[in-house]
Amino acid sequence: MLVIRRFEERVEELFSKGLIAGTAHPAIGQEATAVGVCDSLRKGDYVTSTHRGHGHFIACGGDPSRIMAELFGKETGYSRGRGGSQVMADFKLGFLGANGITGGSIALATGAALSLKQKGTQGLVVCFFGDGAANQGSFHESLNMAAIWKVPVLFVCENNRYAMSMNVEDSMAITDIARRADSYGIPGTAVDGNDLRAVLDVTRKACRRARDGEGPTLIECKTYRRSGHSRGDPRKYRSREEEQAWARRDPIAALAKTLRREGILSSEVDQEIKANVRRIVSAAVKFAKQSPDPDPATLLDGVTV
Amino acid sequence: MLVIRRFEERVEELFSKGLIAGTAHPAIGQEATAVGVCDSLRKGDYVTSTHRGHGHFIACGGDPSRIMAELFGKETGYSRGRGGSQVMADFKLGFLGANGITGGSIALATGAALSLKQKGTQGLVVCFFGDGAANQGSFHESLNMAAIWKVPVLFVCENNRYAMSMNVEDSMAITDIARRADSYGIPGTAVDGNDLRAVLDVTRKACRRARDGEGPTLIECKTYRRSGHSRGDPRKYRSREEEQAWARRDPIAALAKTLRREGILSSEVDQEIKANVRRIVSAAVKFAKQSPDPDPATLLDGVTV
Amino acid sequence: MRTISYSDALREALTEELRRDGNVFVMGEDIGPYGGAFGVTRGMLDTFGPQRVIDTPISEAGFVGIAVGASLMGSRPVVEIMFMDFIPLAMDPIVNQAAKLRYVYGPQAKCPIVIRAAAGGGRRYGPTHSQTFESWFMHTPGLTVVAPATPADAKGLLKSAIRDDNPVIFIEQKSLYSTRGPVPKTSRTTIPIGKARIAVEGEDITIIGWGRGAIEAEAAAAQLEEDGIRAEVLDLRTLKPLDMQTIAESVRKTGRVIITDESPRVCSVSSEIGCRIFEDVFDYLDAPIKRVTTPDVPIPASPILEDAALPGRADIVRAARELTG
Amino acid sequence: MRTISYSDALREALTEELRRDGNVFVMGEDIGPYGGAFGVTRGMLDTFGPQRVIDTPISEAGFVGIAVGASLMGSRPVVEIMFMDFIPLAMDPIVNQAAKLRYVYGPQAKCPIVIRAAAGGGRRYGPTHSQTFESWFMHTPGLTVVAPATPADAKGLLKSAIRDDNPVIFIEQKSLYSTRGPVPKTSRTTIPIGKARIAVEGEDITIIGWGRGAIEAEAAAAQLEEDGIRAEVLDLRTLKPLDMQTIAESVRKTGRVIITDESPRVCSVSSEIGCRIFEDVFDYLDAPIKRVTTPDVPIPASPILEDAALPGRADIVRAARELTG
Ligand SMILES: Cc1ncc(C[n+]2csc(CCOP(=O)(O)OP(=O)(O)O)c2C)c(N)n1
Ligand SMILES: Cc1ncc(C[n+]2csc(CCOP(=O)(O)OP(=O)(O)O)c2C)c(N)n1
Ligand SMILES: [Mg+2]
Ligand SMILES: [Mg+2]
Repeated sequence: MLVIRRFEERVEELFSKGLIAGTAHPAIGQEATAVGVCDSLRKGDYVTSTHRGHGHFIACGGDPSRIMAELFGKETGYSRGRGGSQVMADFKLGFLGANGITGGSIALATGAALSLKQKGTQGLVVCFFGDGAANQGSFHESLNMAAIWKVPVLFVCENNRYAMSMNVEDSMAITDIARRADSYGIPGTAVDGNDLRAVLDVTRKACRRARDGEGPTLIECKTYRRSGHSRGDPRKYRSREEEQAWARRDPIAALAKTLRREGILSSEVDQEIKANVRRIVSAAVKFAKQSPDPDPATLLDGVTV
Repeated sequence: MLVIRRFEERVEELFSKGLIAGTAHPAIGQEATAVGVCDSLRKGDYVTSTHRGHGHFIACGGDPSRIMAELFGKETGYSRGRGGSQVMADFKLGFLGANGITGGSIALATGAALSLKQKGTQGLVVCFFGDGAANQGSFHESLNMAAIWKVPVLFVCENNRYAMSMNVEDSMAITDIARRADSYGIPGTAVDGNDLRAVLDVTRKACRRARDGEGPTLIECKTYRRSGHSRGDPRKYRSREEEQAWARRDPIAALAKTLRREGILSSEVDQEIKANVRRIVSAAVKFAKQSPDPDPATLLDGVTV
Repeated sequence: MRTISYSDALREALTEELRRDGNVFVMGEDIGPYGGAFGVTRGMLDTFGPQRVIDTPISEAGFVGIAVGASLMGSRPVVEIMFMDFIPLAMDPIVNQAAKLRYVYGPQAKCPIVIRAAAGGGRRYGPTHSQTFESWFMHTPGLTVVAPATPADAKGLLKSAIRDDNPVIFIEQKSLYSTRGPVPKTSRTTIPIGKARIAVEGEDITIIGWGRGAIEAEAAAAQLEEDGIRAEVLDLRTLKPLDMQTIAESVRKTGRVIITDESPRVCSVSSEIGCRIFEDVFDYLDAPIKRVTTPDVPIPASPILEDAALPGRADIVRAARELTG
Repeated sequence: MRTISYSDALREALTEELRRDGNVFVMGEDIGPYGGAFGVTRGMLDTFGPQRVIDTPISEAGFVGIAVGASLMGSRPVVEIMFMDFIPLAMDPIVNQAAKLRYVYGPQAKCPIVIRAAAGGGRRYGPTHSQTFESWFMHTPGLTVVAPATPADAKGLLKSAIRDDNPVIFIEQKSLYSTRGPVPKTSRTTIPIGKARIAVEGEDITIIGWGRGAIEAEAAAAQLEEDGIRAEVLDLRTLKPLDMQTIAESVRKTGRVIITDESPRVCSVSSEIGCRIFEDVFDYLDAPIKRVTTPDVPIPASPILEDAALPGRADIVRAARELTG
């Protein structure tokens, strides 16, 4: 979780310094969802992600250096600089890709899970998407087909209360997105997405269901994106008070507090973790900066048609 | 209702004789829904329809002769032969059009209703669609927006148990489509679509709600398409027994029985109605046959760009 | 050689590929008990079962996206779009997902999906059931576009498309389904993607077509022969990658070109071919090219209007006479 | 005359039309408090309220369809598509509904909807946030396609588009939003749809562009002048209907043509224009045309690769030197 946090903070900083071009969507505040869900995954499982995908990728074992290099548009990036923040993947890690299209991965995840089922594996697919994506047609169509065909997929909606500037209360007339599961005859659960253990818990249940051939589950993780939607977002659509209230429910701080209270996290270990994380993120930035740019002569590499 | 029935029977016959080209989807067995819903409409209300639209059009006051002429591809048809069975409209009657795209009219209806609301009229829009269309993304997106903006629209799902060959039990893991209303925070009601009075009843309630500015309602009319999906459908996907069971629940026969029992329909009046209907349908066929073909030189008429 | 119909040929290709490779499956609306709106998958559910012949709800965007997702995992889905008119619903998974994956993700990603679409007019189905959109897909980097005219090519190209690791848009003109032709019985014959077929050899004029257009062009050539005009007919078979070599060779020989295209003419495939000829073999041209296409108009349902809209052999003959006269 | 930015010009057009006609409303994602991803609608919610500046959920297919439905009732919706890359989600209501209604339903139907789409590359947003699809829409009978290059044209054409009774696809290249230019202050000036603008007069070669392409062409012309090559630059402004008259006149004068197009070249607008020139003014051409376009490849995110992919003034200059050398 801390790697994600520090990585994203670094990304924001690099953008504001003009060292990275294009755009990126930091997942600051939503780390418990990514980590909590991905913790239950095994080899042979897969994950699809969104425009806000760095955290999911890191939680799947993605190499922060290569992710950072992709943001820098470097040859060593996951997509050799061709994809940028919203288009990178590592199939070997089971990470089937971020996605620049809101809701774009929901059908892909369902299809990947269908394939796993056809092949008779024990694998499953986790499909991350946001509250905004839950209003796309592909949400409806995919959940319906996943349900009738009982494919092993976990639909994980990260309800961070906003789709860009749109409050979830203005974008739908219901409070729990989990309730939409009823339309497809599948279970739906809402959970505090900032509580790592709660997320772990519901995910485990849903994974069991999927592996037992009983089909999909819709999990709604209630969370909050603490930073702007993407770089340069002045956040006019919400109040600083609201942000502060959610800051007090920060998932990393909450976890640290619990672990300290339970005596699991000593201040030594805490220091060590932090130092480690600092090293990882600094190394990522260094790697990205020092990596070579792609050769423009390779523009047409991999054009297969 | 009887006009629709006889009209559609005639269409089937004309197709099998090769007198009409293209395709058409008869609404035999579903007449109570079309008529029951449209009965509550006033001037200033609108209706959008589907590929199975002749019944809706006639229930809105569409001229059977011009509908038939359109099926014959004649100049006197509602679309001057350009649209065919699935593309005709009469805006003056409030009939905004059949639709060749399954689910295609759901957003149009929502938009028409939004416009009525913006203009501050008391009008509303009825949006017919099938069980199959309820699995399209546009269903989800449109109902959601209709709900959050509280636009005056009635979403009327004619659940006739099949989308072409697909049984509704195979296309969704729930039994009542009306239940999907919950996903949008709007009321949903399932009703026996073969019972004219029941349909009248729920429609009236939903109309009141819409006119009061409280927004949309989802009405599911359970009915049955007694004939094939379109011409030449051998109906391999269902049993003759099932068809016979539904024949016993025919909406027209049921209504006639009730009206006779209640002493409202004397056998004289019954005869008179039947004779009238026969005349109307024969006149429609005659009109269509005698109408001129479109002049091929007019192909580009109305091309505005 | 035995003679079978275009739909039979497609069914044979599907059946053989489903047998050959357990990763292949077919999905689409009403392809199970109904056998597909045009009967192409008739009987296949009984042979292969519901795991491999999947009837979908009416959710074009969703099931095309699902097929793309499955293809990433090594499955080889063949999706049927009942009418190509419905493909506008599924543009996002095709254009924003399938078409880009291989370029951006590199060798880790394959996307072996085939999208079969029943296209074009001639059946009096009206404006929302008669369209064909090959131009959109050619305009999209990363897609292969195939449009066979004969049963033999339909079978051979469908097999190649299924074995290809790129997303393929496979266009079947509705008016061809019942046409018949010789098709080899063996399951080994495939037709390579990217190679045009010289349907008729000639020296006076080149007529370029695909799908029904190629058939009409052949018929036109036969008529022209009576006038002493020896037309060369190219049946493109594959639209992308476009076989410019075969086209250029023919144009260098004849110096005159007709392109026939059933889609509305603006920004159509015919535009691209015309422009390419212009760019590549300008010096060999003795006259401007002529395009015989549908005008810029929706396809009407009425038989008389539809016939007026769609290009046919008579239009090709007329254009050829003008060009050579 | 005062100088304002392209986005300001668009905002003025919207504001004036909302004031002029109570039937006009704007809708799209994040156009309210956020002011639109590119700031075009900034402040408009405060001025016009949520009934006329409607923030939508992320449901492109749905809200475009809703706009089409509203337009049938006399409303005049202006829809913002945040990135044109998302328009594949909304092809069905555009192509199967909006584009066909007027032709099929006749005079009873009007469909005055404007779809504004932020298009094109140059901002390092990568393959799913840099596309432009004008060719698809030109290929669809019934749609008007507009693509202004300057602030003045952006304002004048948006006003004309809003007053037009046909569905209009209005293409705004992202790289133009911050460019500035003179724009008349009056709310009465409109620019007619369908008329190209001769941006630079010249006799040696015709360079055809639109949107950013026209700007690049102008810059190229300035450079070419130093070599003594007098280029004529046509800024098309409207792509459909295409102003072939202005194009043909210029080509008859110069005999040499370059077309620049930011979309991938196969079946692009440049193909159509090239082919039309070929058909219409063949005899006046002294050389094959040259197309300066993006190659057939997704737009990469990396600045170096994106710059290599997109055509620019240097590419135009090079092509012009080849053609005239
Ligand atoms: C189809 C599509 N529409 C719009 C966008 C622009 N966009 C990018 S992210 C975003 C908000 C997504 O909201 P949500 O799904 O809640 O995810 P979050 O950003 O909150 O993580 C929008 C509108 C897009 N990328 N794709
Ligand atoms: C987008 C789209 N997909 C598929 C079709 C082909 N099609 C026409 S009607 C139909 C079945 C529709 O089922 P339903 O909505 O239940 O209506 P019903 O036919 O039962 O009245 C299908 C699949 C179509 N016209 N449009
Ligand atoms: Mg969100
Ligand atoms: Mg049905």
